[in-house]
Amino acid sequence: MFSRLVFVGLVFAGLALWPLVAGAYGLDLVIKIMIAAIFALSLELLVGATGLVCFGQAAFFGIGAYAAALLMARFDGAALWWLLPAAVLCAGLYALAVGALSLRTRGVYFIMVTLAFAQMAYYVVHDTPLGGGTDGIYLPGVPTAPLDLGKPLVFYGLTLASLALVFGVLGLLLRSPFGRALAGIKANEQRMRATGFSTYPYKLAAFAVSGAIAGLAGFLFAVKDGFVNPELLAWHQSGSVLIMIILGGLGHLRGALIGAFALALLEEFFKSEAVWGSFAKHWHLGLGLTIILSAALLPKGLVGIPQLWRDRLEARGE
Amino acid sequence: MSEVLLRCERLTRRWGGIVAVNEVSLALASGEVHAVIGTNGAGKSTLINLLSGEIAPSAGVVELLGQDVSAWSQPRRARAGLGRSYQRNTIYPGFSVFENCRLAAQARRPRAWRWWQSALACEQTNEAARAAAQRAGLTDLLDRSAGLLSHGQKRQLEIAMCLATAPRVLLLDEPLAGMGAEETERMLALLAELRAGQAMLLVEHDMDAVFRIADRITVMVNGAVIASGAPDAVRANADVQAAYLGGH
Amino acid sequence: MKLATLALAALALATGADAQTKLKVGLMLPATGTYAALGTAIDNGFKLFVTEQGGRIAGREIEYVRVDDESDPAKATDNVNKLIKRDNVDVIVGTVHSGVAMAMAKAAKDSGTLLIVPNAGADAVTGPMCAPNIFRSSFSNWQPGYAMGEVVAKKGHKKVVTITWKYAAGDESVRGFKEAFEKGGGTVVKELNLPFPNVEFQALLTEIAATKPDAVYTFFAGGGAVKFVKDYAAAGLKKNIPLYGAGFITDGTLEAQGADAAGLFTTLHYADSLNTPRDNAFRLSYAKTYKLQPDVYAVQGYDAAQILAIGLAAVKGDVSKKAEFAAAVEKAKIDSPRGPFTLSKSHNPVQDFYLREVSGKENKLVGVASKALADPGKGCRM
Amino acid sequence: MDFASFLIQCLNALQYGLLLFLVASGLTLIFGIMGVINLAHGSFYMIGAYMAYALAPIVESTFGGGFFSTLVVGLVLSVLLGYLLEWAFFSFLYEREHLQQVLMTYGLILVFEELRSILVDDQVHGVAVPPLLAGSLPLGELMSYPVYRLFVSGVCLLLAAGMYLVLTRTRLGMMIRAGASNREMVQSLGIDIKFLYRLVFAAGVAIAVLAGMVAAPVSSVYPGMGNTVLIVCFVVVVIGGIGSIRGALLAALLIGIVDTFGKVLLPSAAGVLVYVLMALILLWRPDGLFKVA
Repeated sequence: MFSRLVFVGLVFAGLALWPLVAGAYGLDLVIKIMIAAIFALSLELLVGATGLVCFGQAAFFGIGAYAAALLMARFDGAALWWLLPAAVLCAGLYALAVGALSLRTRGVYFIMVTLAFAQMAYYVVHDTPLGGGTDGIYLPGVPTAPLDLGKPLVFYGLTLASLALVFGVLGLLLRSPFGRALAGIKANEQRMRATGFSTYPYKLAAFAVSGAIAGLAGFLFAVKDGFVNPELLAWHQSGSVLIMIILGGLGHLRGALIGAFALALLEEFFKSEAVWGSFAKHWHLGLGLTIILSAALLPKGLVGIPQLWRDRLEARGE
Repeated sequence: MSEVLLRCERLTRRWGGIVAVNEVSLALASGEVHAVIGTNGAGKSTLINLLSGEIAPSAGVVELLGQDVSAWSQPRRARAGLGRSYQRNTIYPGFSVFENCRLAAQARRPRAWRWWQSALACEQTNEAARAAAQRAGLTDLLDRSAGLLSHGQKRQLEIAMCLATAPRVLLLDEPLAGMGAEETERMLALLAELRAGQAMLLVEHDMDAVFRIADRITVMVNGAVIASGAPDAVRANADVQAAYLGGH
Repeated sequence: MKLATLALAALALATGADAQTKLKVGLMLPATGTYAALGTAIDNGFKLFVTEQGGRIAGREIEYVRVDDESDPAKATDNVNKLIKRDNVDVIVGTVHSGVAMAMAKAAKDSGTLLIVPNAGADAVTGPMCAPNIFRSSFSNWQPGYAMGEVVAKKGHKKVVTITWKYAAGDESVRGFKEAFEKGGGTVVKELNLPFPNVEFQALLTEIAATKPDAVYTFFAGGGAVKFVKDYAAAGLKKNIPLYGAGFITDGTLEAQGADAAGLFTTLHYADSLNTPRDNAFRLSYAKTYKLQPDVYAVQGYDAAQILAIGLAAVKGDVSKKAEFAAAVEKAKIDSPRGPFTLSKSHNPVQDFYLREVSGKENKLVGVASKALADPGKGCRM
Repeated sequence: MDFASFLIQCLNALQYGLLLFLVASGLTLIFGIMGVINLAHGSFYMIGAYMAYALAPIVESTFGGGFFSTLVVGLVLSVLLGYLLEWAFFSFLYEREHLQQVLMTYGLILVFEELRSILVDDQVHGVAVPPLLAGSLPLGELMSYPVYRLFVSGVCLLLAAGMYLVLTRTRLGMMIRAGASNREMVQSLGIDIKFLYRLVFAAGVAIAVLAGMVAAPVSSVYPGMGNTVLIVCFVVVVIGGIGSIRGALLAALLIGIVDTFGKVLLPSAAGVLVYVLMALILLWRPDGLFKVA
């Protein structure tokens, strides 16, 4: 428990100090990873904590992003203090509607129904003029009041604060009676119902909160890029965030954090021409093999590595 | 006659053309252990599922504490005082014994909106959990991971989790299944202790145990009740001997 | 431990800066995925021109930095920022996918980095998003469509059905076609769409047969183009209803289409048998260097390098003089293998569009479909 | 729409549906029986298509016999591939959480796609229709219908019938179905469940590869072709009910109809219709059309 707190503390301290050493790109890279981490945390609440495998998380992310773009286009010079909550609310409401329907199904069927609803959202922005069609649309600017998000350091701060807030809130949430109930649902929903928990509202609430957090990540992403595109809602985005949390290790908030960092850094590593020369264009190969190896060797994801070492040491000791 | 806590009237469940439970009527009184016996496939587990609300009946009425609960969902019935255990272990193996009980106790005081507060902050819930574990004889094992318990202890934990919800009626689905002689004795002692103030429905295959502990026995064959009454009367019943005990 | 090593590697990448003597060219092209082959051709074309100049442009040695854009708009801003902020490139060349190019255009506009687009045809890049530091060496989606509209109208067809994927490139191409064709007196009687990248055309082919138009105009590319041409022929429509298309339907796909493409008319700013001294020299040089025949994408990459060379020569290798760079390029006549072209005010090529007919494995030149066709550059304020 | 074109569209829908079934049936086998969520299924389809393209000249020069001997060689190779993959990557994942398998198959997609790029290339290629099936039949006034498409439909129907018979009528099929519902029981009966699973996985891969090879002359081969079929395969399997061959066939035909008529009658919503259909069906029947016990 203590070592985990130290780990998380070190990560956030490192993130807070990063701008002191990083260049403009280093800042960008970590902002990107932090947004991915928020996105991954949103899914961790469903998959890792509640046992609901959602394969349509990109829709909530994309809706947060599109809400930012469309609201800013509609209301010139919109202020951050209502723009951000509005985007989060849009994503949360869509998640509430999707959850209300899809929670009627279970297991793989649930996976596919969430995919179906995400694809519906995807085709709405892809095929209708609402969101600018397939090429996407630009944000008219950057929110400047009350924080000037055009300044990289300010935006870095906002992203870090959002990540810390999401991490903290989820940490509390999972220890609370609500979070414990989610854990019970993951372990054995039938038993929970027999005990007297109406599980549906719990799952629905988790779903909506998760969607809202994904919307937050989407909002930050849209402001960072200044551009949104239907591909933000595509199924492979839902897939890649799922890969992130599995790689990091399910059932731990740290796992989502680690997974987001690991996937991004692995990509950077295998793409690096400095390391691989002209073979860098086949970077998918290295990434794919690494993923396969980690699935084979790390049953609990990257989070499980210390435990594996400990087990090995103990085995040697005996 | 003491107060009737759970009653069902002509309870029926059909699966397609098969009648799994056929017009079963029962009444469970406070302080009474009521055993339901019957061969495999007689509809005993389905009966428990109907009573607890896990599946909906095709026809019939269920009354809990004098209230018609036929249309209530399972969680609602559970909160109203109907506890049940399962034939297969349904504990949460990853949690500690205490957390298993605490989570069960939490069902009575959900307080789900207090998301910022630790689940351990509710002293009443913790107390209820500890009390339930104590009654089931698990006080020494509170911090043990439930998955590491012996089979008998797991069955005890099942009972403890039921108790933690402070039920008035207990529906126990084969609590003795797979137990050794010593574990059986301990469980029977536990059940005997629990009977005061509660009604207990017991589905069980261990005939010796049933006849030792039950106040009343109902025999089911092919979904229907063929006999019901005091153990001695049931033992003497010709139909029962023909249909069920005859095999022994 | 592994994580720490990686973090260090990233740190090194993130903070590393380099000497300014070499001219850094950032090639942001697809190296993986559906468009990987196009990325390679553009890359080859660009390097060919630089090699022909002895590896130097305006006296500066060229250093390449490559980023695989994966044709994924969701990663586009990060990828282009890698070039701008991490590698501090002097000029960016890319890319194929329109959505990615849109994100690149924004990043380039914001940072002022030179951007030369060697393929992506999104009208907006030289429309509302136009900027003094953004150039295109290829085309706008509108252009080949417009050229074909003129051709089909001249051929005397009155009723035409269009068919394309429901996405921006397809819509823009059809819009260009419709504009010219209806100006020429024809009518587009039906606009058929199917979701991108669905390739099950049978239902729509049946629709075409039921509508019985005089001709069909189409915009597809890559695997979809191959399948469409084959299905069109297999459904028996090819012998009854002539098919016209924007050139991409038969570019880089003829080997796969085989006989089913024979005789198709398409419009594009390049053809296989221009037989001009400039083009012959280019083709020979390309074939020698890469043991491959060049295609339109290679030409676009080659011309991207030419545009860079012209601008750099005018500012003597100093990329910070953006206005002078732009002025020089705007004035210049670019001596492209496709034939000389100039850039419009919005920095899109003003070029001849050729009518080509498929013969064997080649897009044979038939004639000029539209002379010095300029994109209207709608929405460009510069 | 007049009646003649309505009939032709019905034929189109049927044919597309059968093609979908061909691609999806291998998935429902692996998915339903082994419980493996195999994201790499599209890659196996892609491998099949590239085999039809790249293997043909090699087979032609060694064995002769053209398309059909390529088909046979490809099938043999794919069974080997499936068998090896199961042995090397999947056999020790069954006891783990399902999502670890997802991670594994995702890694495989990346690897296969990149190996394709290295071993073949990134270009689009056509595969010739075998001369024996190159003709076409007249259909309506202007249209004709290629014989090869009829051949593809025939292969689909044969495959559907074959899978159904093997699973319901043979001892092997019974063992497989028993293994799907209860691993321990089958094991306790002395049947080598490991071998059984390896067989099922190999068969699933072989069917996907076969689908790719048979579809190649119609669809041509191009980078990324596997990913585009992956999602629609999952849709078919899930609508039909996981593991149900009948269900997959029905679902594929249903999607064929919705897609075909959607494109014609509701072009602006054609992309989304399939997903609306899936959502509606699953909300109506949360376990798909045919639930497999």
